[in-house]
Amino acid sequence: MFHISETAIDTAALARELALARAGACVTFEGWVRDHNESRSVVRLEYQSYASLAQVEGQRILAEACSKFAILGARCVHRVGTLEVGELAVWVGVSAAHRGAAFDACCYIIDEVKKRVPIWKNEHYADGESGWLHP
Amino acid sequence: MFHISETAIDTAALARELALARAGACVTFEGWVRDHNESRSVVRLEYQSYASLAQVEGQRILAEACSKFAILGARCVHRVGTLEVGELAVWVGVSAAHRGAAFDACCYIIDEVKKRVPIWKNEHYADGESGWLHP
Amino acid sequence: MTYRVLYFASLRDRAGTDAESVDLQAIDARALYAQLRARHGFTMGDDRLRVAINGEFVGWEHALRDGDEIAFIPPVSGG
Amino acid sequence: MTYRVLYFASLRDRAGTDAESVDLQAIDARALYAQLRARHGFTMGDDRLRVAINGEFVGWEHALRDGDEIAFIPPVSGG
Repeated sequence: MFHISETAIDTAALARELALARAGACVTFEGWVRDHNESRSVVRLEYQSYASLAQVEGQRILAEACSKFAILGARCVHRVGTLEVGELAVWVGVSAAHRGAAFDACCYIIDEVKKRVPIWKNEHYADGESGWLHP
Repeated sequence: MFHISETAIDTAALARELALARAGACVTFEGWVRDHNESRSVVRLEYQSYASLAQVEGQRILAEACSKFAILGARCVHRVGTLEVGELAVWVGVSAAHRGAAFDACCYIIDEVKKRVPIWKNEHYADGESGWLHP
Repeated sequence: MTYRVLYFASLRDRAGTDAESVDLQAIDARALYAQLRARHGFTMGDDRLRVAINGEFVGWEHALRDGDEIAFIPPVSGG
Repeated sequence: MTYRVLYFASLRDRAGTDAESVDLQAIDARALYAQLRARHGFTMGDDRLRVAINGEFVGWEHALRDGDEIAFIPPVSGG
């Protein structure tokens, strides 16, 4: 299940959804708002999304991960709106019988989300400037 | 910081220790007690450790991870005693500016802990048998 | 033909709106973007964008129909 | 010489104790293990074990001193 969230991500609830008796491994990735980017001081971020398409594309990535790797469950939630330094921007969690598949799938999901899902980051810098990132 | 714990692992407290303003990524690994191993049905586990040496070797692995990868923090806690299916046996958490190093270090730590740290698992099976694993 | 066009991120800032209805003739998404680029002064070429029609990614040569909702997707930066 | 020997996992089960003090002559850890293996009937060869003396991993040829605490470490299975 992929979700776009306008409020703080409840990671404990997500982790509980992944807990299955068959699962021996759970790997999570958390993306936090960093206080810098390429040596510029960042004070906050604003994430914008094309929510309906992001939902479809995010769900597609999770389905790909489930078919490529021997995993039991996968979840991803991405925040939108204004986030302060230290806040959780994106959470990925994967459970599996064995850890190798869980690491590979978690890595795959965050890589693909960053490449493909229509979400954009506006960085607000300490000097008052800001800019949308279009890498 | 590496620790052997005789009580449930407080993952939220550990994650808070990794939260730094410079950190943009946090990867965690959780090892859960699985209900099976190589097709045998497992009802519970018992972990035994050589606690003083496990502490030294676990700490050494974390130090290695810090020198090999561009990470900001690393923690690992391993349970000992009797654990039921679904319980958390080991937790690894790594924070870094960028996610690649966090994934690599987290993977390195759990691989090395499983190879080197003097902790042993006694599996109790549904048929009443049990056995120490010495892979 | 009337199209609904959605703008995001730097395109939204440049257009000054998150969406607009436009009354134009364009055989495909590429032609539509060319006209809107001229109108709003977008600096980004279509080689840097993807296009979605009615909520699905499509190719630039996708034919447009009256009432289509079109989004030009700049390089994303989530995560 | 008196040594303190620690046992873990299947060695502990076989020895029937987690630790014992032994009064033996052994020039190194390898010789000590051979004697204790005979005494307790351990099935595991020293090629499958590591050895730690006074809380640090050492080689099998490490010389023993009176009062040393020696642990034979079977293959580990944490995680």
